Amino acid sequence: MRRSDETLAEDRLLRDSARRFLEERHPWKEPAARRAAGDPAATWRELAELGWFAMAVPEELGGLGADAHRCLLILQEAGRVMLDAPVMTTLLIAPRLAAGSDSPALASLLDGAAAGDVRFALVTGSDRGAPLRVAAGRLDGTSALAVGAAEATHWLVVADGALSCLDAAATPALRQELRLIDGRAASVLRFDGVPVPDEALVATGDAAARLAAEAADLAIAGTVADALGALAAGIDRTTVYLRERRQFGQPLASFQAVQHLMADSYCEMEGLASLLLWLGAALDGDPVERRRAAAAAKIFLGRQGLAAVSRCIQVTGGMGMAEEYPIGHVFKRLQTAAALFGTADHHLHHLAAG
Amino acid sequence: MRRSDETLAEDRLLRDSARRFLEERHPWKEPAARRAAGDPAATWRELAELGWFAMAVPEELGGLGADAHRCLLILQEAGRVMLDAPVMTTLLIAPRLAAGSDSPALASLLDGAAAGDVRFALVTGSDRGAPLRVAAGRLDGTSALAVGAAEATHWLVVADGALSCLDAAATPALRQELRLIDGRAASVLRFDGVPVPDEALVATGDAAARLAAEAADLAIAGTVADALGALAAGIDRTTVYLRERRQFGQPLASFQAVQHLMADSYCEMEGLASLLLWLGAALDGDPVERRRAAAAAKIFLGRQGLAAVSRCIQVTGGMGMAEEYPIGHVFKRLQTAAALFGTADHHLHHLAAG
Amino acid sequence: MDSLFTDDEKAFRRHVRASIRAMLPADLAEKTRAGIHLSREDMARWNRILDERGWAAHHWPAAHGGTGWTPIQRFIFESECADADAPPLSVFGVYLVGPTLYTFGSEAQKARYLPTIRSGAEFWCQGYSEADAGSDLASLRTTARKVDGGWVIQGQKAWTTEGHFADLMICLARTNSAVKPQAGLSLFILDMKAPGVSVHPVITIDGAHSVNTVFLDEVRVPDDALVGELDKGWTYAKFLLGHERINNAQVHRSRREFTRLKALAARTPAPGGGVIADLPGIRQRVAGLEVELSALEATILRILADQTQGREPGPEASIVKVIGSRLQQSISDLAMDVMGEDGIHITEDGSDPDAGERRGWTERHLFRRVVTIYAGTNEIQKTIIARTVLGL
Amino acid sequence: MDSLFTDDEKAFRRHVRASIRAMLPADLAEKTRAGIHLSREDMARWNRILDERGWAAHHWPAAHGGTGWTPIQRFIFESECADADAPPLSVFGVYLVGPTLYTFGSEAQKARYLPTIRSGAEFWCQGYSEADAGSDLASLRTTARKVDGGWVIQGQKAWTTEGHFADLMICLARTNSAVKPQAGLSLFILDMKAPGVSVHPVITIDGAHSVNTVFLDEVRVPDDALVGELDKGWTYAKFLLGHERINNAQVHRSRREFTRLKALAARTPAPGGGVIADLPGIRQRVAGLEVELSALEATILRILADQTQGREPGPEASIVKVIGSRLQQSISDLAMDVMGEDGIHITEDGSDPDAGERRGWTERHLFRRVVTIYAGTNEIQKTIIARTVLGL
Repeated sequence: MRRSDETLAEDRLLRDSARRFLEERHPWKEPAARRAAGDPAATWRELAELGWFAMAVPEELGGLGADAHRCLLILQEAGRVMLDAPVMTTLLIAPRLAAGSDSPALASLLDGAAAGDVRFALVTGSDRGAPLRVAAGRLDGTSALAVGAAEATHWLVVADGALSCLDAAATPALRQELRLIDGRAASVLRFDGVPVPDEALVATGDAAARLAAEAADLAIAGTVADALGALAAGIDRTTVYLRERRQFGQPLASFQAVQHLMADSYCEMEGLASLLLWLGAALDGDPVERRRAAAAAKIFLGRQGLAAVSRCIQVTGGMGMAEEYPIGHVFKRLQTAAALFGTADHHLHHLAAG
Repeated sequence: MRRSDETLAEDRLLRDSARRFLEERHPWKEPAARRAAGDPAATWRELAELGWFAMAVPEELGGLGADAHRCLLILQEAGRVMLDAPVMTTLLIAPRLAAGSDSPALASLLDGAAAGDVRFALVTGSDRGAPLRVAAGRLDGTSALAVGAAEATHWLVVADGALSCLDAAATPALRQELRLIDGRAASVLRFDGVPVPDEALVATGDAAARLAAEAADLAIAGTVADALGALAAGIDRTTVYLRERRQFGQPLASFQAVQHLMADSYCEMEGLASLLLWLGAALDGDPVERRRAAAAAKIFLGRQGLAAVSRCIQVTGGMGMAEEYPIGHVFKRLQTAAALFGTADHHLHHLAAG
Repeated sequence: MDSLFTDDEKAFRRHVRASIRAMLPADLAEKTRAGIHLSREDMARWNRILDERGWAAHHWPAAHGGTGWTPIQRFIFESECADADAPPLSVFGVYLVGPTLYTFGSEAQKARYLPTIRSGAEFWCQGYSEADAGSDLASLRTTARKVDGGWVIQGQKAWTTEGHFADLMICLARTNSAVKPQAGLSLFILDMKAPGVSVHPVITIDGAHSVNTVFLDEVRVPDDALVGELDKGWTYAKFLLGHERINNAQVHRSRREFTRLKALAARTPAPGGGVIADLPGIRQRVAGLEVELSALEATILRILADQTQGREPGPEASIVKVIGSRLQQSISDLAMDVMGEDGIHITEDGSDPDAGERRGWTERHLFRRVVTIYAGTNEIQKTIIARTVLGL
Repeated sequence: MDSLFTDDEKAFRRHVRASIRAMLPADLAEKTRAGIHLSREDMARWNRILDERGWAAHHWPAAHGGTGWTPIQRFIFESECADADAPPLSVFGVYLVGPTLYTFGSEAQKARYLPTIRSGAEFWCQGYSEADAGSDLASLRTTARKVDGGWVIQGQKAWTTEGHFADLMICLARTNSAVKPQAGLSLFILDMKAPGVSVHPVITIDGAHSVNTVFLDEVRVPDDALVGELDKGWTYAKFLLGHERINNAQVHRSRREFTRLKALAARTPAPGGGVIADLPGIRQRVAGLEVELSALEATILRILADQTQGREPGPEASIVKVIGSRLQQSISDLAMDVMGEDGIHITEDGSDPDAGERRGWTERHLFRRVVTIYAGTNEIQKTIIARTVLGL
């Protein structure tokens, strides 16, 4: 549903305050410097104090009941500064899945999450390895890249047969810890007959399948929002650079070829923003439309989004290539986003087969 | 095989004389004006007098024994002026198929072709309708677009089971006469149990299949050569226009955006020329390489070639849109070439499956 | 894209859909499907039918005889018209001249011209472009010389769409050559039947006649033919072109064509059996276009939602013009590849049962080269985006 | 593309292939497959092996210790080196400095430097680019001041590839500021161990160290460090960059990578079963790249055939640079899509049996953003094409 004027005004207030906070407290730094300087637990508490982890929690579960669009605005702001903290699952996915489930397994943790004590990570099955499967109370299989799983207190495990919420410290899993190219941490988890207690079951059967589909689309929405924020910041930084930097006796910004390359990038960013707007609205609606919107956004990100950020590197020349400047990191953030939760090829394949 | 310096010098002489002749006698005109003014039979005799239809005939059959590359140079020149006369089959295809056949059916007509009395048209099966098939001495099926079939004295019919050369006047076929968008005439022919006399058989069985494959690749080579010539002339005309025409107080040629669009077109034209060079050499070699080269050239034409000519229309604005100027006709000539003998999609599909 | 509409808007769509299906004569729908350049008579007929319903000037304010609909409602209406294969309304009268006149025209001009635009009784053409001033209106050469009781217009207009059957021209002419080029232009209403007006057809590469060169040889217009203030024509022209750009995204037409293209592919036999629509390469391209079309639709809805809140479209118009025009070309590019050999001849003898779905695609494809050129080339739009949005 | 080679050339290819396979140490081939930035030691080792065979300076004239091969023979040699996963030779010494010195250098310079370039005993780096003079060498700020018995060089060079292990730099510096910017430049040979030279690493977005910033703080070079004539550096630099552009098409590397990419796709499981290589969308992209790669190869062969007839490469170098660099990026783009999630983490713990074919792709993909930028950006190449070939 389209947003009312009043809602839009509130959106803007929220976005502006998030932007001010993040630019002041978590401005972009090289990932290594950021990791050296930061205290992830302190950052998480700060974000909790801002209310980030209560906002999507339904009012009847004690939260602020914000809709998906509003959560995506926050995630865009996190993307702008390329925040390391893996907030997407706790901010967006867990509260919405809890709302769609009859079980208290997830709902009972939302208060703790809102307070900053519980941190969720989404654990989905790898398309390529052994599938994640819950049968007879046991979990088997290998996960896809689970961003933030090492930092999380709880894993929201999307498996065939069941959606469960496992206490990370108490769950015996073979963990492969990886560093993503955008600097964030991710894990691949292998489960070999891990017991899933009844009280950890969020949903089973058809309800689990329904929530799994929702989780996939929510993850895409959050990932695209983050990437869009990063891209917007990248285009901003690029234009600043182009206005300052001179070549052949004039500002780079004055070359028509450069102008047109950046105009193309801008058009692509706008297209991505529009598809995310659609997806944000569709998250509250019919699953068929939601699926189409998620696929469209992910395909557009992997094609036009990557093209847009590539041009930013092209026109900034060496600056975009150097690790110490942000443009290259924007590229890596988008490249990461393009690969998580299904590549453009993957989604296009399904859309084409559909 | 790569060409020697001496051969290249001869090539240039031949090309230059063809260009001079065509620019003087058959400069580009609007198709309607050209049709009104021209006498196709006289044109054909003129071209025969130039030796065009003897050049590819093997020396042992009384011709000049020119290789494929040289024939393609002539076809490029024909493309430059967008010649209406459908010379490809008589100039390139018939002599080469005759050389590959044991039967006199085709070879016996080459003298007449060299003199301008015999005009061939290639008739191939439609991929979509009933296939052309010769069985028990009878021809059935529907042809693809056969360019120049109405003007031809003989049809070179590529059918399953046999390659035959039929006297057009004596062959009962249901003819659908069409006007191609580039102004040339083409026919769709339907054969219902048309008798194929033994003396019309060029090849049967395996030999027919081998020659059919060769005919397909020759047709692609000739079509790409024609299109490349048209594209080169189109780019030439476009740059002349850009240097003359002023906008916002300066020549269009001075805008960087326009320069870069045309540089892209030029790169694409060069790529197409390179693939045609390969194909020209491959026509004299191994059929597997020949097939790959033909597919590559046709795919490149349908993608990069069309992109290149589209940009010519774009930068010449209204001039490219008007029927009275040549740029739009170059576009139509390439669009026609892209559709004849299999689209880029079609060849890509086979290459991908290969 | 249902979730971007309110329940009221969905109800409005159902209402509009039913009404249009009831009002639209079948022969007009059939002609629209088949052709690209409709006759004046066909366009006028549909215009009249809509006007009777009060929907002809659907995007005008109610005060000027429009519907007073919100931008989203107009979007829905246009989308339903396209879906039903309703003939397009004349771009110049309803979309361009009308808004220019009710915004800048005198009361007398509004009273005289708005009703006949709405009813389709009078057709307009645009007199901006010249052979040496296509995208660059500042180098316009047509002049208007003040004489007693009016003006004398002298010059030559190029690319005048529908000029051969228009009744009136909205004509940009130089009234002051002492100031900088864009400052000395004024906008006039010119009767196409006035002495000195001669219209010469220009055949475009689709073989059709829809555009013209119009010679204006000492054409006299009265004082009240001037629109708005003297020497302010540049401002009005920019206003009008802004409207033209959004319109030129042609998103509804693209959506409708895309649907038809899928139907065409599903009916076209593929080499080696099956249909073209099932070839993997075609499937991928169709899916890719679906995504791009969705992006365009969502972008336009974003802009319209902003307009609903009172923000006028600025450089967003350039964005949708660039994206929309490229998409129009991509759709017909794919159609050409779907049709293959069947797409490169124009004459049909009617014997082919599939010709119905194929009809018109080739002509549209050829004529469509123009959509990235007219209304300010895409290169000019990119410069606008770079300068006004990106500050480059 | 066999039909574009003579029988002699085909025999030459077989000979070269067998020789390289015999000469190339397996560990070097393995390292080349895995990495992107090789160590000096690795490059030197292969250089030495080739030099013993007389093939290190394979594209130099025989008079300077080269092979005297035709351009086509060089093409074949380079293609076979790439196919065998031989380490690339240091671009700067063999490809750029060598030709510059044997063309413009003094006899003493040739005698001193050419042998160690051939043997790989000394490594060179390029001292052209500066922070404010990347593609625009005319705005170079490094100066060389004449002093008794030599010159004092002062300035700062940017993007100096391999500067951290090079022995020598070929350095462009301003020797005359009274003339127009490109006229007052000269070319010097500079010892990287000289006092005043300091090298600062620049980490690129692939996380690796291959380029540097080099500070030249009052670095003294002798009179005979000047290459060719004073103030003629611009001419020499253009000569050198022309060579660089053809080389930067990297066609052999692209062909080799393309082969490896197909192998990777054929081994990578697809979602839902089968392998990625069999997905229709991937197949189409692979086939499309094959066509583009063939076009590039054929174009380079055309240029080389022209060279064989004595024509020097002109703007064709710009064409292959543009096409070749884009193709390099398209190949690694596709590799990223083939790898999916496996392509976005860099650290490998070795437990994955498939890592072998995957190794290095991500780093190459990231570093490869540079190929459309360096050696004159593709935009600059397009301007060259437009001006020199098309006369725009």
